[in-house]
Amino acid sequence: MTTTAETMRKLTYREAVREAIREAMQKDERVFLMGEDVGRYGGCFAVSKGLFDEFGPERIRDTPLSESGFVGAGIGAALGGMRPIVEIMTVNFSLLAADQIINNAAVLLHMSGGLFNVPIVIRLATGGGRQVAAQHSRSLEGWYAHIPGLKVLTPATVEDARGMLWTALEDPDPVLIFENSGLYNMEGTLPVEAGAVDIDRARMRRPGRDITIISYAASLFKALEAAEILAREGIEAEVIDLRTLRPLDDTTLLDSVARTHRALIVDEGWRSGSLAAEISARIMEGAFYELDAPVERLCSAEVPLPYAKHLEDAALPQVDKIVDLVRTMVGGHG
Amino acid sequence: MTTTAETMRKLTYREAVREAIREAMQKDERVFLMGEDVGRYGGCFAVSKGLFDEFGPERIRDTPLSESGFVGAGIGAALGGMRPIVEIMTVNFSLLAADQIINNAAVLLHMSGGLFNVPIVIRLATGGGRQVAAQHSRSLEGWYAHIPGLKVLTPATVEDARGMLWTALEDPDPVLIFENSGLYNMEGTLPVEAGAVDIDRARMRRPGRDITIISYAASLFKALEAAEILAREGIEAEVIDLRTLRPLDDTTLLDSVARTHRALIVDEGWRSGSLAAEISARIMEGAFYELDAPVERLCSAEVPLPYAKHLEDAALPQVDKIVDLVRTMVGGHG
Amino acid sequence: MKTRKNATTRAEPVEREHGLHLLRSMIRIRRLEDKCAELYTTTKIRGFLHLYDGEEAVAVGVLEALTLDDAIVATYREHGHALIRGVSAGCILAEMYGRQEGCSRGRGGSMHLFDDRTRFYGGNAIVGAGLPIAVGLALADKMQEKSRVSCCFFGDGAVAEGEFHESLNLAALWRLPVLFVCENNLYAMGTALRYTQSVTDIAAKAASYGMPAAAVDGMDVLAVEAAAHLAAEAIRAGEGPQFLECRTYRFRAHSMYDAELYRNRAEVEEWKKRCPIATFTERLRDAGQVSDDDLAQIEAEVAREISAAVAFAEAGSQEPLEDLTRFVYSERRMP
Amino acid sequence: MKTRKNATTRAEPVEREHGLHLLRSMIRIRRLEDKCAELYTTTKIRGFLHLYDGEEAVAVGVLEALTLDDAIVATYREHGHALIRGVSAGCILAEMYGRQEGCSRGRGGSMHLFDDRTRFYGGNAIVGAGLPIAVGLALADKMQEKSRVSCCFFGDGAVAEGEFHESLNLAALWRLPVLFVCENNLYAMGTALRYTQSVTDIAAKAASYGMPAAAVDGMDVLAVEAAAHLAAEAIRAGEGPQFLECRTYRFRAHSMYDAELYRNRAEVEEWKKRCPIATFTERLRDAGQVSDDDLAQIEAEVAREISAAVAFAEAGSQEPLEDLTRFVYSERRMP
Ligand SMILES: Cc1ncc(C[n+]2csc(CCOP(=O)(O)OP(=O)(O)O)c2C)c(N)n1
Ligand SMILES: Cc1ncc(C[n+]2csc(CCOP(=O)(O)OP(=O)(O)O)c2C)c(N)n1
Ligand SMILES: [Mg+2]
Ligand SMILES: [Mg+2]
Repeated sequence: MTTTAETMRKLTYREAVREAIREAMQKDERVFLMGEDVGRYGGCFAVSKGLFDEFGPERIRDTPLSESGFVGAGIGAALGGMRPIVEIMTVNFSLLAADQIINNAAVLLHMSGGLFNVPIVIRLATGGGRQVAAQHSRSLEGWYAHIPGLKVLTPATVEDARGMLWTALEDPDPVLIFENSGLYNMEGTLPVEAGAVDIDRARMRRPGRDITIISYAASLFKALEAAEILAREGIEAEVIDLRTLRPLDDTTLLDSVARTHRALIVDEGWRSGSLAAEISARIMEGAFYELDAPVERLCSAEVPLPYAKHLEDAALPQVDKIVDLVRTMVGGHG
Repeated sequence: MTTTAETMRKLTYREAVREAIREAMQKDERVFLMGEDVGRYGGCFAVSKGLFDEFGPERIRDTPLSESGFVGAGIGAALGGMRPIVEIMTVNFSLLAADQIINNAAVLLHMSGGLFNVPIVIRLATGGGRQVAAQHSRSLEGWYAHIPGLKVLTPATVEDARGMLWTALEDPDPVLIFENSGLYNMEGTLPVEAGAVDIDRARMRRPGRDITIISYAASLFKALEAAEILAREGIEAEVIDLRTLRPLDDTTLLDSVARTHRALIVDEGWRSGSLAAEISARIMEGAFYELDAPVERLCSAEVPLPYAKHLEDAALPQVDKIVDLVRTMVGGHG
Repeated sequence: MKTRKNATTRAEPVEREHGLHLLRSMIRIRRLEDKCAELYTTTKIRGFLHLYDGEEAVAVGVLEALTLDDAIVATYREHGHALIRGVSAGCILAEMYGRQEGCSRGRGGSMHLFDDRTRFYGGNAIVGAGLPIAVGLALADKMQEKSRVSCCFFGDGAVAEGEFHESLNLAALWRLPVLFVCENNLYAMGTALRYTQSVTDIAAKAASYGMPAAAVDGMDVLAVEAAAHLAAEAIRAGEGPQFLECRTYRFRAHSMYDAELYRNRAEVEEWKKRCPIATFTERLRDAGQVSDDDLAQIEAEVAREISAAVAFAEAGSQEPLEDLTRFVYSERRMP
Repeated sequence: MKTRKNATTRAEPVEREHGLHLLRSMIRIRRLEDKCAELYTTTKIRGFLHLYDGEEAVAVGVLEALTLDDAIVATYREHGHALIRGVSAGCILAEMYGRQEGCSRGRGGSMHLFDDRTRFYGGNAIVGAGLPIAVGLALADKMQEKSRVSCCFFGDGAVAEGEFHESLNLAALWRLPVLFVCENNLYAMGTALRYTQSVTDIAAKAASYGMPAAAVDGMDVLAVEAAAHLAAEAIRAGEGPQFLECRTYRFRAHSMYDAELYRNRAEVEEWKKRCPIATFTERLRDAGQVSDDDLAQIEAEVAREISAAVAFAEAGSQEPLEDLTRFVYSERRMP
């Protein structure tokens, strides 16, 4: 994309999501936003601030604390011809709606033999690192990516935060968008005319030749920072942003590994049974003979995330750990 | 275990679970069973048949359809000094209790700094293959194994069906026992004096030298059957029963792969983000240089399981597919 | 909070044609279910099978009050609802045979009948999970200013689920056009209502959400129909959600696996005396509105319908294996 | 279904010592919360912080009716409950500092205070998730024939959750010794009760489960105490669960992130006139039971308690990193 300075503008990740919602609602009467405190409060993370005044209580719909009820209502509304955006404040509360997401939204199309698709978009804040302790700090996007029938998007950039919501709303099937809460304040630039983005491909965010670092969302920026540090030592890491966790774009990953012959996955989820494991397995299956060293994973420690900052920091993937791991991997063998 | 004929006896997997419940309740007043239709109906899969008459409505406690409520009540009862066995009819309905299992049971001990442990045992029927369609056919044991704070057991044999429940009841922390519904009618033999079993180790169910097949629960028997067929062709597959999905016993797996240099994982769960992926990743990390070929996975097709038998059969791992895959893997390279 | 209790129509007359229509509808369900039971024993039908014998008046009475524009959400005990809604017996049986000619391509089986033409949103086998969907369908109608009813059937067992509570509150809070129909057959599988509810008056429970609720004799098709008409009219008049508790009984076991240890024969026999088909036949006969000939004709017609349906199912074909992964996701973008 | 409405004790006298005790308790909470707010702005405390200002009469009144043998399940707005229960202000603040001397080793923070000695089962940050736990604690007591109460605090927002419904039904169905205490402060975060409940009378809702329910003035510590005493006695007498709706108001924002767009200053000011501490002080003063000296002494004592607590927290240490993975699972088998 070649764009001149005057066609670009700055905004935060939060603003990007808000704009996407606003524009979708302006363009398409069927779109509405529903969730806890999305309206009068302005949204738990202030994403929807101002929209209530603009669109009113019907289309910016405050719900009671009834996660299963209103997610199910979103599924029903989608079946009934609307294009609901359902906000679940954080992924942790989605466990109360797991029945509706997995037992209904994910299966209706297949089980009905193609009769009933469910065009619902569910937005969820995710991630740790804000000292809000175990019950508020999970990263379950990779876990949801296990479920056939769902699509799972994890926008890392301002462009994706804005564009993926559009694309999701055009999708005929249930889409979960995980917004890492650590990114809401992040600023980025965007073409004035930015629109929908593809959700089918992972994207290389930094080219390199020595190792592929695969990541997404908040961890992506840690990977990029690590890559900068490593570059000063002469290690060129290629950094891939997965963007979409389900369906996974194998091709981009495998192509990269075929060039670099080494891979590290950085994932804020817990290690066992993680998305990182899936990627490792796919590289095993699709690029085994390209590998100069075993694929490694850097995930969160397998603990409920603690409140105390030093413990939380120690539990999450961090730049220095990425750097150390890459050094060993590149230096160690091959 | 060397046992003479007269100290052995035959019983089904269902009877083994029932016996374990009965004996635990006889021995320990704190133990009780709670769930939908466990009492007067005799249990959805007839596991608890007869126990209501023996122990009465307090200790064989029929619950309303309130999965979150009674699982949470089980957690509370465990905190209050009891040893509840909570039956969730099938894993599919556990999605309604995911909040209690994941937001409460799994985190209370760690988050309270070690003050409050939750000795609850949750039993769930799992698995596909009985033509009961998408909403009743999931295999989510591997998915739950992602969650720190939980232990996940998947007894395949009659001995484990009986012994693991005992061990679980002695465990101070939340244990999920997944009983594959296809196994309830399976007969096996057991020493008369059988007791608790360890839940820390995977077990080799068949020795072999050419490849390691790693599996658990119902798929284990498919793997063993495949191994027999392969043996006739001169391919000796070692078959490992994982038994416990969390925490995973790496040692047994890696030792085996170090001998056979090839591994196939057979898992009834969906492929992406599966437990099979985790095992592949662990072999990558722990035995990469031992491998003569990439580790492969045979999982369920990534679809909500359909009712029609031919489609369901096609979606699930089957003996012939295992055989074919092993043939290619052993013949192909190395 | 008004509670319309025990709406009854015993005294009201019924037109002959309408009476015969209702009777025929109930008999069609009964005979279809009987055939299903038979086909299950010969393993033509597999998986779980939940039959509706004894409860026919509920589906027939309620659906009579609705138009094809309205939406239906049902449970795993939904053959009757699908049939009366207009899904052919052939497509229903073909579904249970696992044939691609089935209304869900053979993927859903007995518990998951779907039909888009009649807005039949399934066949849901998770107890309580259909209620929020009905709420959402009604929300869509309200937002689109469509004067349609979303009707949700569910059992007495579902009342204990949190989703019941969340759904009734949402519907009442937002005054949505939902018709909640509780098929109270006194048992959730093997657990009697008194073991699942601290207060067993379900209509009263519904009324506590500020929603008009009526309890009707679910063995009386006219009573059900009348109550459903009132409720549907109120909904179309913009009065918000309405609740109907239909007190009924299932004559057969919960499913084909059920040994019925939890209830005794005498109780079942007592209820069978109130068989909605037998009692309604008597009533029509007493009123001189149905003759033995009429009955014989209905039975013959229905028998033909069922055997044609069996033939259709038998002649059905298997969905090709290559199609297994179709419809996990949609095949095209939406408008 | 009896509903004891607006139990009031305005007329009843209170003993001087007891009055001072209640007042001191409320002031202890208020001053602790004020300190928390201050420490948050200086970033000594991080994460989410939910303060209890305005609602003190609820925790104080209810806990007064309970013994140390009873069990408590609270929410993320639980500093006051922990403090009155007997967790030291030092351990509470150390917890919010993330120190290992904190009551949860610094792992839980503000929302997750725990204490085994006083059977304080947390600090739960999932709205509604504490209710089933309280039901289970009560079930354990009932099965073990222990005459104890399990008391669960939750907000008006929790009433909409399915877990509320399931828990009330289970407790009533099994006649369990649970005391449900709804802290109705009229808002769930920024959403007023009228936008979350079709029927806003929460005590009436509870009564629909067949559970005795009372609504009391939650700004009146004596009213709360009296109602809680009655309820606890009924529970200990084996009468099953009891429900208490305490009508109160939070003076501060929902959490430190809240811009309070959803309510106006005037409403807050109106409620502040009913401040449980100020009104109770007035009342004691009117009755000649408290002097300015008494008040000054209480404030001085409390100030000492709080500054000692801050000092304790400041002096606290970090849990070693090697301990991060401790207590994911227990370190020993159980008896
Ligand atoms: C959430 C959930 N829990 C448990 C089950 C297992 N189950 C299937 S039907 C049933 C009883 C339901 O009773 P009711 O709602 O009264 O409907 P009925 O079968 O009597 O028509 C149970 C427990 C289920 N399908 N879904
Ligand atoms: C299941 C769940 N959903 C959403 C949230 C986010 N949240 C935290 S507090 C709160 C409001 C709760 O209100 P209420 O129950 O009235 O308690 P109060 O804060 O007023 O004391 C919300 C929505 C949560 N913690 N848990
Ligand atoms: Mg029933
Ligand atoms: Mg509140």
